[in-house]
Amino acid sequence: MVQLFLESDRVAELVAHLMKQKSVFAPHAKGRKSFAFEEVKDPSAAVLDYPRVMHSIRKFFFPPQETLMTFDLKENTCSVAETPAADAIFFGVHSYDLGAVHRLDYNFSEGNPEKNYIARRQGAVFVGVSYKPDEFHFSGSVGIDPYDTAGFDIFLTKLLDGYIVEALTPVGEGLLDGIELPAHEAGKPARGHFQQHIYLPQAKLGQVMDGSYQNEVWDDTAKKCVGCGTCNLVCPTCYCFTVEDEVNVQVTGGSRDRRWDGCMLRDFSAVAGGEVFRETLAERQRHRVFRKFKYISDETGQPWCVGCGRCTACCTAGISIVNIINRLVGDYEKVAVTPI
Amino acid sequence: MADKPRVAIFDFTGCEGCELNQLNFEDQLLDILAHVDIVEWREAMDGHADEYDIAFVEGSLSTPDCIQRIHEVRRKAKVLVALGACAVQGGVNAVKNTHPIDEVREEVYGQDKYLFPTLPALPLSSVVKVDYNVRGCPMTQIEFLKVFTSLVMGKEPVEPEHSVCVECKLKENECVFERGMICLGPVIRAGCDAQCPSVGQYCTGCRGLVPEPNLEGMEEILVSHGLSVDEAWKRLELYNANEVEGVRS
Amino acid sequence: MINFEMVSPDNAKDLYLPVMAEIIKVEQMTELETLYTVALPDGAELGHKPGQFVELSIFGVGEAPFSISSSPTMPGVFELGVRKVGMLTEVLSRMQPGQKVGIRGPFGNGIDLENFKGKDVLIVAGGIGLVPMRSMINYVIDNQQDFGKLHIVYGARTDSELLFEDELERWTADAGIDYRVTVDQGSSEWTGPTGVITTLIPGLELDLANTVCCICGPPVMYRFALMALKSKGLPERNIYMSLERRMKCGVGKCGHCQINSSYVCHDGPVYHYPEIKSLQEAL
Amino acid sequence: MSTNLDINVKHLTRVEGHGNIVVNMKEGVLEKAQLEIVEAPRYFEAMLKGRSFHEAAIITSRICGICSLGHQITSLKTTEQALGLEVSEQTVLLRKLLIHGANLQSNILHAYFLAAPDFLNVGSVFPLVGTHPEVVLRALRMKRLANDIGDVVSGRAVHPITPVPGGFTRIPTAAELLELKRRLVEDMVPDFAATVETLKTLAGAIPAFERDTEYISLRSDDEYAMYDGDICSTDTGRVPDSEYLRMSNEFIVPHSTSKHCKVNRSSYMVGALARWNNNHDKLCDLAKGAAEELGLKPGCTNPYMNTIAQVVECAHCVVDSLAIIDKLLGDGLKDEQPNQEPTRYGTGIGCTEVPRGILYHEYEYDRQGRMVKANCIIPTGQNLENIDDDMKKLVPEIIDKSKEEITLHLEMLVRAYDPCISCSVHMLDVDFIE
Ligand SMILES: Cc1cc2nc3c(=O)[nH]c(=O)nc-3n(C[C@H](O)[C@H](O)[C@H](O)COP(=O)(O)OP(=O)(O)OC[C@H]3O[C@@H](n4cnc5c(N)ncnc54)[C@H](O)[C@@H]3O)c2cc1C
Ligand code: SF4
Ligand code: SF4
Ligand code: SF4
Repeated sequence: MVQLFLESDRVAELVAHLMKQKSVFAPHAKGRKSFAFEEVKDPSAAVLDYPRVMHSIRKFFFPPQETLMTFDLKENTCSVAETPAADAIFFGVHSYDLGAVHRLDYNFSEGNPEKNYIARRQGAVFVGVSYKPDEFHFSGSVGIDPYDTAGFDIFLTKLLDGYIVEALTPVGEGLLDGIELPAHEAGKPARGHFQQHIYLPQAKLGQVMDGSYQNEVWDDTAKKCVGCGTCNLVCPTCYCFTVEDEVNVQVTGGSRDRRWDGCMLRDFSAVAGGEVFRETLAERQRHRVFRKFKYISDETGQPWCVGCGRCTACCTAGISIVNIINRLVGDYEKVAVTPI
Repeated sequence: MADKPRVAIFDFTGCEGCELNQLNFEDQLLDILAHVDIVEWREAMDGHADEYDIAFVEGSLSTPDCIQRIHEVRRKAKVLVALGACAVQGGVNAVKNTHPIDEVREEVYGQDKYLFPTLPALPLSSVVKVDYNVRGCPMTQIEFLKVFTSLVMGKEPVEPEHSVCVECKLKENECVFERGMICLGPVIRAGCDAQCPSVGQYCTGCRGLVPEPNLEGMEEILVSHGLSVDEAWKRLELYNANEVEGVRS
Repeated sequence: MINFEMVSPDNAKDLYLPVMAEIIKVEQMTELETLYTVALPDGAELGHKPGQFVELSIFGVGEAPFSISSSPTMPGVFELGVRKVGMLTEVLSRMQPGQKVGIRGPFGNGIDLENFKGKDVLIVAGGIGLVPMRSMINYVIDNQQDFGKLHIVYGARTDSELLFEDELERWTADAGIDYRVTVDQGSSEWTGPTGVITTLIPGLELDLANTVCCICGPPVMYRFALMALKSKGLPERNIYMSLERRMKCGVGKCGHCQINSSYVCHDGPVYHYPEIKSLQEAL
Repeated sequence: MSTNLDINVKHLTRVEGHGNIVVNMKEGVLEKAQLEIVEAPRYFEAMLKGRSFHEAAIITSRICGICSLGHQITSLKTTEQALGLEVSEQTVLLRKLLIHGANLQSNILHAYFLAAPDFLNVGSVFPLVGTHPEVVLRALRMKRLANDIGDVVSGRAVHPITPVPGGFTRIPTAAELLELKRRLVEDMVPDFAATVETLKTLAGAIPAFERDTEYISLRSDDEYAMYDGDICSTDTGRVPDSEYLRMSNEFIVPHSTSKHCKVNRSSYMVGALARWNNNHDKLCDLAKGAAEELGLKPGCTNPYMNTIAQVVECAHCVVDSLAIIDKLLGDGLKDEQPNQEPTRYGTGIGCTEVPRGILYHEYEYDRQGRMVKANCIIPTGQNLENIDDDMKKLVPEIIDKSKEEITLHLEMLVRAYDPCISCSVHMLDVDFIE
């Protein structure tokens, strides 16, 4: 693989070069200390050095709120809403977030392939960037390295004074046509260390989960958890949704919309008549963790958690998914580990 | 409701901000008027009506006169909608319920305190059957329109049961906890589109608690972000004194 | 990386767009339950199996899953039996013949008829659980040659809540059907047995090895019906059950209907008991 | 000529809050002419006790939905003074912009929705939708824009969100301010001119009634005082705001759940007319021109003209809003965090002109930043005694008219004050006999 070198102060130039070819989306500073993926208007506003974006790029393929169809109440007819292809460059994506996109690809493509997602997903080009793990990342424990280039068209590996640029696909190579970058001779530097780990190899997690259905950790967690649903909403591999009809004020028509939903919410499993099939926060917390580490994983052989650390970083109650898993690991291995 | 439903609007103890928010439907007012006949609304018009299909009622109940009037409204209305935090939960008015009532009266009237009768500030539902709620302080306009269109269509309006955090996350707001503030959003009912966190202010809880809230867990969160235990419960009480009182140990 | 190939957009489907079907007939069965006869446009057949369901939508109100109550042997139209419990069903209860509703489906696995063929069939239905089971019952009746004896055990809360009264009478009269009914609380006119549905099970005369059973009813019923059937000696592998969960899409995407790892809309709603025995959230 | 008169308007309509007009004349002797305030008392001072300074403005803004912004800004000023929190010039400018927005919206609401139906002889604004659609649409457009100032700058026009002690939780963007500016210039200015034209045709409907009284408002050397200034009386001139208690002098009357006020005479008036009488020299030319067209003169003693003074003031709000926006954009918007580190814990006084007149708050905080004591004096409360005095003078003057006409004159009089009754009953609960 040819390795090129991009000086730090030429990043905006590269972004501008890419913008000539397709629209570019990249992380931007948002709020006081957060980052969000947005369309680049000013190349110098794109940020490459960030811990994590609030929402992963899933929001472009599976938007937080989306119209499925519009309807006319007078005629009693409906028509399906447009779902345009993304057809854009996603610049500065971390490896775990692309890993999450692949998982969503699976969810929306297996079984009944869903047009909304698959149509939006077309034409997406991914430019990755390596990152320095912070106090929440643990993707190393689920098999995703910060330098993992799998699935990227171009990957940027951070050096002290710039980036190693690798074009990994013909599309990636094409995008770099016309920008002069010197070759990078030395190899890649060692990646930063993770501060968070699951204390067992990924391959063994299945066994741990098998014995974890009845475990005190669920009740312990439920004492702290307030059921706000944040962990679901920020998770890049969560794909559950709810659907609701909106009617205009004239009461002549409206739209059927879907929005992200989450299994931590009480009404997620409530049915008419008041029955709630996962009544307690303990049951809901278990379901969430099992969805990340067991149910789909049994089917695919991969954890459905990508180790981004969002659910932990965003949990106001300070509940850590790594600590939950490590409690389960500890009980499985019969050793004491950190409290949740 | 075959013809245009007749609508009446009433106010009890409150600031009338909810009613004002109805007058603030500049863009939709004409559409709203096309679907209903407003037959009584003291703040905006003269006249009284003996019967109406839908009564929107703002304010909490806090005097014997209020109790009498709300029974009358209920009798005349087919559907009764509580409008805003005061009517739904008691609202800010209910903060006075957390102090011994004698103390409240003394604070205001001094030695004349026994001259004046007063009741705790109560939600409408503690006295009459309330069919639907439009929550918020002031009532949330988007939710009002939802309830309104539902009633016009003859379908039951549904109340959201999830937390404000859900809407806050859908909008990709930076959580105000990240700014070193506190927030009640995790245990407060959604429906306002996370109005306050969306503009950098913490959610003060105006839409009421989610069903089955874990308030001990919420206390722990607030305390871990720097509030004293007492202050934590006080913040939770601001709009929800009537509900929180029972839980606070 | 996850090892699979994403479907091309040409092969992906508009999963959520309903077709507009006409309500042909509306029959009030009880105070809360109504039976709707529905026809797809241009005389199209729904093409369902007993145990499957459709998603019915009313624009501006929403969408909800309903089991198909008619047998596939009924041509041209299908029937839905709906209990008025909430927003959508309330609006539906006011609809008249000639009005149109959106239909998606049929969805779900339906009853695995191959495993029932040549066997005696036992249907245990509680309350509104008779609505989906009726599809199977009528299917068995219409294809008598393929099945053995038909046992129906039906329970309702009161006699005024009994559904499909005409048919109940026909089943009672039909010597080929072993039909038993009980109500939790009978009115003064009720002459049949009273008591919960499980009280009927011990008295059944079953060819245990050759009887396949399907259960459908309110959530509390399953555990007790199972216990009764097991103590009767019915092998677990002969038991099927139809389950119900909240659903928002019906096509295995929205996540609401999950029971542990299983999607009711996709892997169910009819489950082979040995397969869900280990799913703690199922029963 | 009738010598007996008995008027009892229960729950007066088209005002904010609950009040009754009671007039009683027996054999030519006026026994009673008063506005009875029957709004339920709310005990705000007691509610504030023990509350964090973060919550003071949130709670006080719920005294009244109509003047929520006024209460909020006054509360913030009071808290900031008590805790020694400095605010930036940008914060002050944004607050002034908000006050203009709130004043605009309140004055437009009053003139078009509450007062205009009287001039046009209808019971509410709703029939006007059919008869005067262009007027109603214009009113809605003006109100929308006024509210949008609140939405953009404070997150929400009713019970604003972003103004907090020490500043704002969110600063509007330049694009948002530019859009407001565009709409003010393109929509509001012509709509205002049309409003003046409409009002001119209705001027005949304004009753001719004069009663000289004391007028009290804020006054500042630098500008038409709204955000701050000295307390100024037409009788005795200017004093600093620390003398607010002497300049309001609350007292209790048995027919009102709200306290009444007086200073140098038996009563005084606050609000747009008082501001006009004290500060007309500080108004912009557009406002001065409107006043001339509408016949509003300095030293006006006709309380019915309060509505006209409100409309005239609207012009000033529009013009000054434009100047503030230009200044903010010229200086460049800064993403400031609110300054919430107290430098002292003590007492603070805040006074602001809100649509209905001068509003006073006074707080005392303990060392945890919790409220020890609070006092709020509300404009409508200050006007109540003046309304009663007006009625006492008015009734004998119009006693020849029919009872219906007298009642209408009295209702119009009370509405002219644009009373905000729920505000005024923050304190008292008095039993009264109807
Ligand atoms: C596979 C299946 C088959 C069903 N068959 C029938 C039937 O034949 N006859 C019948 O009367 N009912 C049936 N139901 C239940 C029926 O779907 C609910 O009664 C219906 O959704 C209630 O909708 P609502 O809007 O009136 O109630 P609301 O309480 O207003 O419901 C609000 C929302 O909750 C969801 N919801 C509520 N209850 C259920 C539920 N039990 N299952 C799934 N989603 C729910 C719906 O999405 C609905 O939009 C079936 C459910 C499932 C899952
Ligand atoms: S479960 Fe948590 S750590 Fe794992 S992918 Fe989801 S948000 Fe990230
Ligand atoms: S700001 Fe408040 S509502 Fe929003 S996510 Fe944070 S805690 Fe939840
Ligand atoms: S964010 Fe909280 S306080 Fe603000 S409007 Fe919503 S519920 Fe009310």
